[in-house]
Amino acid sequence: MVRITMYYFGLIAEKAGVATEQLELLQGADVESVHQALQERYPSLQSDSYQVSVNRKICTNGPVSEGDEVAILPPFAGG
Amino acid sequence: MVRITMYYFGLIAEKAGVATEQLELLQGADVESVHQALQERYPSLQSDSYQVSVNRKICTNGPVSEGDEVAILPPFAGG
Amino acid sequence: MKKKPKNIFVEGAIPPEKLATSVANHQDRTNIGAHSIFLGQVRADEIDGKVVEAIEFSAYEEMANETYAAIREEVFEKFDLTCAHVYHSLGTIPVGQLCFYVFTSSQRRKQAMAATEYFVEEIKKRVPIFGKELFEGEGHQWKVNS
Amino acid sequence: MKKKPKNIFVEGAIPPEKLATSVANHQDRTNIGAHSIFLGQVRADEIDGKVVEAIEFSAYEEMANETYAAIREEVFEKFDLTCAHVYHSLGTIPVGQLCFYVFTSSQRRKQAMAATEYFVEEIKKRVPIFGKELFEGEGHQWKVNS
Repeated sequence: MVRITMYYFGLIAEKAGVATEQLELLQGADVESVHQALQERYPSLQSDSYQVSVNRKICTNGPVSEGDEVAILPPFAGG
Repeated sequence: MVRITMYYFGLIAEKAGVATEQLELLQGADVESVHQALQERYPSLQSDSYQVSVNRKICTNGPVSEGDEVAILPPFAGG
Repeated sequence: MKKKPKNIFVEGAIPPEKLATSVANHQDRTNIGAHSIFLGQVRADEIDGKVVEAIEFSAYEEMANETYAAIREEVFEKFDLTCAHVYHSLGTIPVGQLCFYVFTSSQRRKQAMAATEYFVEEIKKRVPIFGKELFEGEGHQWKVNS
Repeated sequence: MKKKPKNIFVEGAIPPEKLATSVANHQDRTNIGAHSIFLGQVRADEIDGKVVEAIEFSAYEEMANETYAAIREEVFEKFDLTCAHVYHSLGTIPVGQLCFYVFTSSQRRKQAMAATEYFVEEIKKRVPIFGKELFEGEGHQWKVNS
Protein backbone atom coordinates (compact mmCIF):
# COMPACT_ATOMS: atom_id res chain seq x y z
CA MET A 1 0.00 0.00 0.00
CA VAL A 2 0.99 3.63 -0.61
CA ARG A 3 -0.01 5.99 2.16
CA ILE A 4 -0.34 9.65 1.13
CA THR A 5 -1.57 12.82 2.84
CA MET A 6 -4.33 14.61 1.00
CA TYR A 7 -4.98 18.36 1.35
CA TYR A 8 -8.20 19.97 0.17
CA PHE A 9 -8.79 23.66 -0.49
CA GLY A 10 -11.62 26.07 -1.21
CA LEU A 11 -14.66 24.49 -2.81
CA ILE A 12 -13.06 21.04 -2.63
CA ALA A 13 -12.50 21.27 1.13
CA GLU A 14 -16.04 22.54 1.51
CA LYS A 15 -17.46 19.56 -0.38
CA ALA A 16 -15.13 17.00 1.24
CA GLY A 17 -15.89 18.41 4.66
CA VAL A 18 -12.26 17.99 5.73
CA ALA A 19 -9.08 19.92 5.04
CA THR A 20 -6.68 17.00 5.16
CA GLU A 21 -6.76 13.22 5.49
CA GLN A 22 -4.63 10.14 4.94
CA LEU A 23 -5.42 7.92 1.95
CA GLU A 24 -4.09 4.49 1.13
CA LEU A 25 -3.65 3.67 -2.53
CA LEU A 26 -2.57 0.43 -4.14
CA GLN A 27 1.08 -0.17 -4.97
CA GLY A 28 1.93 1.48 -8.30
CA ALA A 29 -0.46 4.36 -7.68
CA ASP A 30 -0.27 7.44 -9.87
CA VAL A 31 -2.08 10.76 -10.31
CA GLU A 32 -4.84 8.95 -12.16
CA SER A 33 -5.41 6.69 -9.14
CA VAL A 34 -5.73 9.81 -6.98
CA HIS A 35 -8.47 11.11 -9.26
CA GLN A 36 -10.29 7.79 -9.09
CA ALA A 37 -10.03 7.47 -5.32
CA LEU A 38 -11.25 11.02 -4.94
CA GLN A 39 -14.27 10.65 -7.20
CA GLU A 40 -15.23 7.47 -5.42
CA ARG A 41 -14.91 9.03 -2.00
CA TYR A 42 -16.59 12.33 -2.92
CA PRO A 43 -18.93 11.73 -5.90
CA SER A 44 -20.10 15.37 -5.79
CA LEU A 45 -16.65 16.47 -7.03
CA GLN A 46 -17.29 14.91 -10.44
CA SER A 47 -18.57 18.17 -11.92
CA ASP A 48 -15.79 20.34 -10.48
CA SER A 49 -12.60 21.38 -12.15
CA TYR A 50 -9.46 21.03 -10.09
CA GLN A 51 -5.74 20.42 -10.39
CA VAL A 52 -3.64 17.93 -8.47
CA SER A 53 -0.29 18.80 -6.92
CA VAL A 54 2.20 16.23 -5.70
CA ASN A 55 4.70 17.57 -3.20
CA ARG A 56 3.67 21.14 -4.10
CA LYS A 57 4.10 20.80 -7.87
CA ILE A 58 1.14 20.61 -10.25
CA CYS A 59 1.09 17.12 -11.82
CA THR A 60 -1.18 15.86 -14.58
CA ASN A 61 0.30 12.39 -14.43
CA GLY A 62 3.18 10.41 -12.91
CA PRO A 63 3.61 8.17 -9.88
CA VAL A 64 2.51 8.89 -6.34
CA SER A 65 4.73 7.49 -3.59
CA GLU A 66 4.58 6.67 0.09
CA GLY A 67 4.51 9.83 2.18
CA ASP A 68 3.69 12.19 -0.67
CA GLU A 69 1.83 15.42 0.01
CA VAL A 70 -1.02 15.48 -2.51
CA ALA A 71 -3.32 18.49 -2.82
CA ILE A 72 -6.57 18.98 -4.70
CA LEU A 73 -6.70 22.55 -5.93
CA PRO A 74 -9.82 24.27 -7.23
CA PRO A 75 -9.41 27.26 -9.58
CA PHE A 76 -7.06 29.93 -8.25
CA ALA A 77 -8.44 33.29 -7.19
CA GLY A 78 -5.46 35.29 -5.95
CA GLY A 79 -4.92 38.91 -6.75
CA MET B 1 4.43 94.00 -38.86
CA VAL B 2 3.36 90.98 -36.82
CA ARG B 3 4.05 91.28 -33.11
CA ILE B 4 4.34 88.00 -31.23
CA THR B 5 5.32 87.02 -27.69
CA MET B 6 8.19 84.57 -27.47
CA TYR B 7 8.69 82.17 -24.53
CA TYR B 8 11.95 80.35 -23.94
CA PHE B 9 12.46 77.29 -21.74
CA GLY B 10 15.26 75.20 -20.31
CA LEU B 11 18.49 75.31 -22.28
CA ILE B 12 16.98 77.81 -24.74
CA ALA B 13 16.07 80.27 -21.98
CA GLU B 14 19.53 79.80 -20.52
CA LYS B 15 21.21 80.63 -23.83
CA ALA B 16 18.84 83.48 -24.70
CA GLY B 17 19.27 84.94 -21.23
CA VAL B 18 15.56 85.84 -21.09
CA ALA B 19 12.37 83.85 -20.49
CA THR B 20 10.07 85.92 -22.67
CA GLU B 21 10.23 88.81 -25.10
CA GLN B 22 8.27 90.53 -27.85
CA LEU B 23 9.38 90.01 -31.45
CA GLU B 24 8.23 91.81 -34.56
CA LEU B 25 8.16 89.79 -37.75
CA LEU B 26 7.33 90.90 -41.27
CA GLN B 27 3.78 90.58 -42.57
CA GLY B 28 3.18 87.01 -43.82
CA ALA B 29 5.41 85.49 -41.13
CA ASP B 30 5.32 81.77 -40.52
CA VAL B 31 7.06 79.18 -38.31
CA GLU B 32 10.05 79.27 -40.64
CA SER B 33 10.40 83.04 -40.09
CA VAL B 34 10.43 82.37 -36.34
CA HIS B 35 13.32 79.95 -36.78
CA GLN B 36 15.23 82.49 -38.87
CA ALA B 37 14.62 85.37 -36.49
CA LEU B 38 15.70 83.19 -33.58
CA GLN B 39 18.93 81.97 -35.18
CA GLU B 40 19.83 85.51 -36.11
CA ARG B 41 19.15 86.83 -32.62
CA TYR B 42 20.82 83.91 -30.80
CA PRO B 43 23.41 82.33 -33.11
CA SER B 44 24.45 79.88 -30.36
CA LEU B 45 21.09 78.09 -30.74
CA GLN B 46 22.09 76.80 -34.18
CA SER B 47 23.39 73.51 -32.79
CA ASP B 48 20.43 72.88 -30.48
CA SER B 49 17.36 70.82 -31.20
CA TYR B 50 14.06 72.40 -30.28
CA GLN B 51 10.41 72.47 -31.25
CA VAL B 52 8.22 75.50 -31.84
CA SER B 53 4.72 75.85 -30.41
CA VAL B 54 2.22 78.43 -31.58
CA ASN B 55 -0.54 79.16 -29.08
CA ARG B 56 0.46 76.04 -27.12
CA LYS B 57 0.37 73.60 -30.03
CA ILE B 58 3.55 72.15 -31.59
CA CYS B 59 3.83 73.51 -35.16
CA THR B 60 6.37 72.54 -37.77
CA ASN B 61 4.99 75.05 -40.27
CA GLY B 62 2.05 77.37 -40.84
CA PRO B 63 1.43 81.11 -40.32
CA VAL B 64 2.19 83.15 -37.22
CA SER B 65 -0.22 85.98 -36.49
CA GLU B 66 -0.36 89.17 -34.46
CA GLY B 67 -0.60 88.42 -30.75
CA ASP B 68 0.42 84.76 -31.03
CA GLU B 69 2.12 83.03 -28.11
CA VAL B 70 5.17 81.33 -29.60
CA ALA B 71 7.40 79.08 -27.49
CA ILE B 72 10.79 77.55 -28.19
CA LEU B 73 10.90 74.15 -26.52
CA PRO B 74 14.06 72.15 -25.95
CA PRO B 75 13.75 68.34 -25.51
CA PHE B 76 11.21 67.30 -22.88
CA ALA B 77 12.39 65.75 -19.65
CA GLY B 78 9.26 65.08 -17.64
CA GLY B 79 8.67 61.92 -15.67
CA MET C 1 20.33 23.32 1.56
CA LYS C 2 17.29 25.02 0.08
CA LYS C 3 16.57 28.33 1.71
CA LYS C 4 13.09 28.92 3.11
CA PRO C 5 11.05 30.95 0.65
CA LYS C 6 9.75 34.41 1.52
CA ASN C 7 6.24 34.52 2.96
CA ILE C 8 3.97 36.68 0.81
CA PHE C 9 0.96 36.31 3.09
CA VAL C 10 -0.36 38.79 5.60
CA GLU C 11 -3.39 38.32 7.80
CA GLY C 12 -6.17 40.77 6.94
CA ALA C 13 -6.29 43.74 4.56
CA ILE C 14 -3.19 45.61 3.44
CA PRO C 15 -3.35 49.12 4.95
CA PRO C 16 -2.84 52.05 2.52
CA GLU C 17 -0.07 53.32 4.82
CA LYS C 18 1.99 50.31 3.73
CA LEU C 19 2.55 52.07 0.37
CA ALA C 20 3.97 55.18 1.97
CA THR C 21 6.31 53.06 4.07
CA SER C 22 7.49 50.96 1.11
CA VAL C 23 8.28 54.03 -0.95
CA ALA C 24 9.96 55.88 1.92
CA ASN C 25 12.13 52.80 2.55
CA HIS C 26 13.50 53.05 -1.00
CA GLN C 27 14.42 56.72 -1.11
CA ASP C 28 18.00 56.09 -0.05
CA ARG C 29 18.47 53.77 -3.05
CA THR C 30 19.57 56.51 -5.40
CA ASN C 31 20.02 54.22 -8.38
CA ILE C 32 16.22 53.77 -8.52
CA GLY C 33 14.45 55.85 -11.15
CA ALA C 34 11.01 54.26 -11.15
CA HIS C 35 8.60 52.37 -8.93
CA SER C 36 5.66 50.43 -10.33
CA ILE C 37 2.86 49.39 -8.00
CA PHE C 38 -0.20 47.22 -8.47
CA LEU C 39 -2.97 46.95 -5.89
CA GLY C 40 -5.89 44.57 -5.86
CA GLN C 41 -8.99 45.91 -4.11
CA VAL C 42 -12.04 43.79 -3.20
CA ARG C 43 -14.93 44.74 -5.47
CA ALA C 44 -18.64 44.75 -4.59
CA ASP C 45 -19.53 42.60 -7.61
CA GLU C 46 -23.18 41.82 -8.19
CA ILE C 47 -23.79 38.19 -9.08
CA ASP C 48 -27.35 37.04 -9.82
CA GLY C 49 -28.75 39.90 -7.80
CA LYS C 50 -26.51 39.27 -4.80
CA VAL C 51 -23.77 41.72 -3.82
CA VAL C 52 -20.31 40.66 -2.63
CA GLU C 53 -19.47 42.22 0.72
CA ALA C 54 -16.14 40.52 1.40
CA ILE C 55 -13.77 37.85 0.09
CA GLU C 56 -12.40 35.23 2.43
CA PHE C 57 -8.95 34.29 1.14
CA SER C 58 -7.19 31.04 1.90
CA ALA C 59 -4.13 29.45 0.35
CA TYR C 60 -2.03 26.35 0.12
CA GLU C 61 0.61 28.46 1.81
CA GLU C 62 3.71 26.28 1.43
CA MET C 63 3.12 25.67 -2.27
CA ALA C 64 2.09 29.30 -2.78
CA ASN C 65 5.33 30.61 -1.29
CA GLU C 66 7.43 28.11 -3.24
CA THR C 67 5.65 29.03 -6.48
CA TYR C 68 6.09 32.71 -5.68
CA ALA C 69 9.81 32.13 -5.15
CA ALA C 70 10.03 30.58 -8.63
CA ILE C 71 8.12 33.49 -10.20
CA ARG C 72 10.37 35.95 -8.37
CA GLU C 73 13.44 34.24 -9.80
CA GLU C 74 11.98 34.46 -13.31
CA VAL C 75 11.26 38.16 -12.80
CA PHE C 76 14.82 38.91 -11.72
CA GLU C 77 16.14 36.99 -14.73
CA LYS C 78 13.83 38.70 -17.21
CA PHE C 79 13.87 42.26 -15.90
CA ASP C 80 16.53 44.61 -14.62
CA LEU C 81 15.09 45.30 -11.16
CA THR C 82 16.54 46.85 -8.05
CA CYS C 83 13.97 45.21 -5.79
CA ALA C 84 10.52 43.72 -5.57
CA HIS C 85 8.00 43.19 -2.77
CA VAL C 86 4.76 41.20 -2.96
CA TYR C 87 2.02 40.73 -0.36
CA HIS C 88 -1.30 38.90 -0.46
CA SER C 89 -3.98 38.90 2.20
CA LEU C 90 -5.45 35.89 3.97
CA GLY C 91 -8.71 35.94 5.91
CA THR C 92 -11.83 38.00 5.32
CA ILE C 93 -11.24 41.22 3.39
CA PRO C 94 -14.25 43.57 3.10
CA VAL C 95 -15.05 45.37 -0.17
CA GLY C 96 -12.93 48.47 -0.72
CA GLN C 97 -9.97 46.99 1.15
CA LEU C 98 -6.65 45.96 -0.42
CA CYS C 99 -5.83 42.25 -0.75
CA PHE C 100 -2.86 42.23 -3.16
CA TYR C 101 0.19 44.44 -3.37
CA VAL C 102 3.04 44.25 -5.90
CA PHE C 103 5.85 46.81 -5.67
CA THR C 104 8.85 46.83 -8.01
CA SER C 105 11.69 49.31 -8.40
CA SER C 106 14.18 49.76 -11.20
CA GLN C 107 16.57 52.20 -12.76
CA ARG C 108 14.31 52.30 -15.81
CA ARG C 109 10.55 52.71 -15.96
CA LYS C 110 9.83 50.09 -18.61
CA GLN C 111 11.57 47.38 -16.60
CA ALA C 112 9.58 48.17 -13.47
CA MET C 113 6.22 48.32 -15.25
CA ALA C 114 6.82 45.09 -17.18
CA ALA C 115 7.99 43.31 -14.03
CA THR C 116 4.92 44.34 -12.04
CA GLU C 117 2.66 43.13 -14.82
CA TYR C 118 4.50 39.80 -15.01
CA PHE C 119 4.21 39.33 -11.24
CA VAL C 120 0.48 40.09 -11.29
CA GLU C 121 -0.34 37.79 -14.19
CA GLU C 122 1.81 34.87 -13.06
CA ILE C 123 0.69 35.05 -9.45
CA LYS C 124 -2.96 35.04 -10.47
CA LYS C 125 -2.34 32.10 -12.80
CA ARG C 126 0.06 29.91 -10.81
CA VAL C 127 -0.17 30.62 -7.09
CA PRO C 128 -2.71 28.47 -5.18
CA ILE C 129 -4.85 31.12 -3.49
CA PHE C 130 -8.59 30.62 -3.09
CA GLY C 131 -11.33 33.19 -2.59
CA LYS C 132 -14.77 32.74 -1.13
CA GLU C 133 -16.98 35.63 -2.16
CA LEU C 134 -19.34 36.32 0.73
CA PHE C 135 -22.65 37.90 -0.24
CA GLU C 136 -24.55 40.52 1.72
CA GLY C 137 -27.20 38.78 3.75
CA GLU C 138 -26.10 35.20 3.24
CA GLY C 139 -24.61 32.77 0.76
CA HIS C 140 -21.25 32.62 -0.96
CA GLN C 141 -19.57 31.67 -4.21
CA TRP C 142 -16.05 30.53 -4.96
CA LYS C 143 -14.13 33.11 -6.98
CA VAL C 144 -12.39 32.03 -10.19
CA ASN C 145 -9.72 34.23 -11.80
CA SER C 146 -10.46 35.42 -15.32
CA MET D 1 -16.66 77.83 -23.04
CA LYS D 2 -13.61 75.68 -22.61
CA LYS D 3 -13.12 74.54 -19.05
CA LYS D 4 -9.84 75.28 -17.36
CA PRO D 5 -7.62 72.17 -17.48
CA LYS D 6 -6.51 70.43 -14.30
CA ASN D 7 -3.15 71.50 -12.92
CA ILE D 8 -0.78 68.53 -12.69
CA PHE D 9 2.04 70.53 -11.10
CA VAL D 10 3.05 70.59 -7.47
CA GLU D 11 5.88 72.62 -5.99
CA GLY D 12 8.64 70.37 -4.62
CA ALA D 13 8.87 66.60 -4.20
CA ILE D 14 5.81 64.37 -3.92
CA PRO D 15 5.73 62.97 -0.35
CA PRO D 16 5.32 59.15 -0.03
CA GLU D 17 2.31 59.81 2.24
CA LYS D 18 0.48 61.07 -0.84
CA LEU D 19 0.13 57.44 -1.99
CA ALA D 20 -1.54 56.33 1.22
CA THR D 21 -3.97 59.24 0.98
CA SER D 22 -4.80 58.57 -2.68
CA VAL D 23 -5.52 54.91 -2.01
CA ALA D 24 -7.52 55.59 1.16
CA ASN D 25 -9.63 58.12 -0.78
CA HIS D 26 -10.69 55.40 -3.20
CA GLN D 27 -11.73 52.70 -0.76
CA ASP D 28 -15.38 53.77 -0.79
CA ARG D 29 -15.47 53.27 -4.57
CA THR D 30 -16.47 49.62 -4.36
CA ASN D 31 -16.56 49.10 -8.12
CA ILE D 32 -12.78 49.45 -8.20
CA GLY D 33 -10.84 46.17 -8.40
CA ALA D 34 -7.36 47.42 -9.24
CA HIS D 35 -5.09 50.41 -8.82
CA SER D 36 -1.97 50.89 -10.91
CA ILE D 37 0.65 53.37 -9.78
CA PHE D 38 3.82 54.69 -11.37
CA LEU D 39 6.37 56.80 -9.52
CA GLY D 40 9.36 58.61 -10.94
CA GLN D 41 12.24 59.02 -8.49
CA VAL D 42 15.26 61.26 -9.09
CA ARG D 43 18.29 59.11 -9.77
CA ALA D 44 21.91 59.87 -8.83
CA ASP D 45 23.15 59.28 -12.38
CA GLU D 46 26.86 59.56 -13.03
CA ILE D 47 27.68 61.54 -16.18
CA ASP D 48 31.32 61.95 -17.21
CA GLY D 49 32.44 61.42 -13.63
CA LYS D 50 29.96 63.90 -12.17
CA VAL D 51 27.07 62.76 -9.99
CA VAL D 52 23.57 64.23 -10.21
CA GLU D 53 22.39 65.46 -6.83
CA ALA D 54 19.05 67.00 -7.85
CA ILE D 55 16.91 67.87 -10.86
CA GLU D 56 15.43 71.32 -11.18
CA PHE D 57 12.15 70.95 -13.05
CA SER D 58 10.44 73.71 -14.97
CA ALA D 59 7.58 73.61 -17.44
CA TYR D 60 5.61 75.56 -19.97
CA GLU D 61 2.76 75.17 -17.53
CA GLU D 62 -0.22 76.33 -19.59
CA MET D 63 0.71 74.15 -22.57
CA ALA D 64 1.65 71.27 -20.27
CA ASN D 65 -1.74 71.28 -18.58
CA GLU D 66 -3.58 71.58 -21.90
CA THR D 67 -1.57 68.72 -23.37
CA TYR D 68 -2.18 66.66 -20.24
CA ALA D 69 -5.93 67.30 -20.59
CA ALA D 70 -5.79 65.93 -24.15
CA ILE D 71 -3.85 62.84 -23.02
CA ARG D 72 -6.33 62.31 -20.20
CA GLU D 73 -9.21 62.40 -22.68
CA GLU D 74 -7.44 59.82 -24.86
CA VAL D 75 -6.90 57.60 -21.82
CA PHE D 76 -10.56 57.69 -20.83
CA GLU D 77 -11.55 56.88 -24.42
CA LYS D 78 -9.09 54.00 -24.75
CA PHE D 79 -9.37 52.40 -21.30
CA ASP D 80 -12.21 51.57 -18.97
CA LEU D 81 -11.08 53.57 -15.95
CA THR D 82 -12.86 54.63 -12.79
CA CYS D 83 -10.46 57.49 -12.15
CA ALA D 84 -6.97 58.82 -12.75
CA HIS D 85 -4.69 61.26 -10.94
CA VAL D 86 -1.39 62.65 -12.18
CA TYR D 87 1.13 64.93 -10.49
CA HIS D 88 4.52 66.27 -11.56
CA SER D 89 6.95 68.25 -9.46
CA LEU D 90 8.36 71.68 -10.24
CA GLY D 91 11.42 73.13 -8.56
CA THR D 92 14.52 71.40 -7.25
CA ILE D 93 14.00 67.74 -6.38
CA PRO D 94 16.93 65.98 -4.65
CA VAL D 95 17.95 62.43 -5.59
CA GLY D 96 15.78 59.77 -3.97
CA GLN D 97 12.72 62.03 -3.97
CA LEU D 98 9.60 61.50 -6.09
CA CYS D 99 8.93 63.86 -9.01
CA PHE D 100 6.18 62.07 -10.95
CA TYR D 101 3.08 60.22 -9.80
CA VAL D 102 0.49 58.47 -11.96
CA PHE D 103 -2.43 56.73 -10.23
CA THR D 104 -5.23 54.95 -12.11
CA SER D 105 -8.12 52.83 -10.87
CA SER D 106 -10.36 50.44 -12.74
CA GLN D 107 -12.68 47.53 -12.30
CA ARG D 108 -10.18 45.39 -14.20
CA ARG D 109 -6.44 45.13 -13.67
CA LYS D 110 -5.38 45.14 -17.32
CA GLN D 111 -7.21 48.39 -17.99
CA ALA D 112 -5.52 50.12 -15.05
CA MET D 113 -2.03 48.87 -15.91
CA ALA D 114 -2.35 49.78 -19.61
CA ALA D 115 -3.73 53.22 -18.75
CA THR D 116 -0.87 54.00 -16.37
CA GLU D 117 1.66 52.96 -18.98
CA TYR D 118 -0.04 55.12 -21.63
CA PHE D 119 -0.05 58.13 -19.29
CA VAL D 120 3.63 57.68 -18.46
CA GLU D 121 4.79 57.29 -22.06
CA GLU D 122 2.64 60.08 -23.53
CA ILE D 123 3.44 62.55 -20.76
CA LYS D 124 7.16 61.96 -21.18
CA LYS D 125 6.85 62.37 -24.94
CA ARG D 126 4.36 65.23 -25.30
CA VAL D 127 4.25 67.37 -22.17
CA PRO D 128 6.70 70.34 -22.13
CA ILE D 129 8.57 69.74 -18.90
CA PHE D 130 12.28 70.52 -18.64
CA GLY D 131 14.86 69.18 -16.23
CA LYS D 132 18.18 70.67 -15.24
CA GLU D 133 20.37 67.98 -13.72
CA LEU D 134 22.44 69.61 -11.02
CA PHE D 135 25.78 67.95 -10.28
CA GLU D 136 27.40 67.56 -6.90
CA GLY D 137 29.92 70.33 -6.48
CA GLU D 138 28.98 72.46 -9.47
CA GLY D 139 27.80 72.35 -13.04
CA HIS D 140 24.63 71.12 -14.66
CA GLN D 141 23.27 69.42 -17.75
CA TRP D 142 19.85 69.56 -19.39
CA LYS D 143 18.06 66.23 -19.14
CA VAL D 144 16.64 64.66 -22.30
CA ASN D 145 14.04 61.87 -22.09
CA SER D 146 15.04 58.57 -23.65
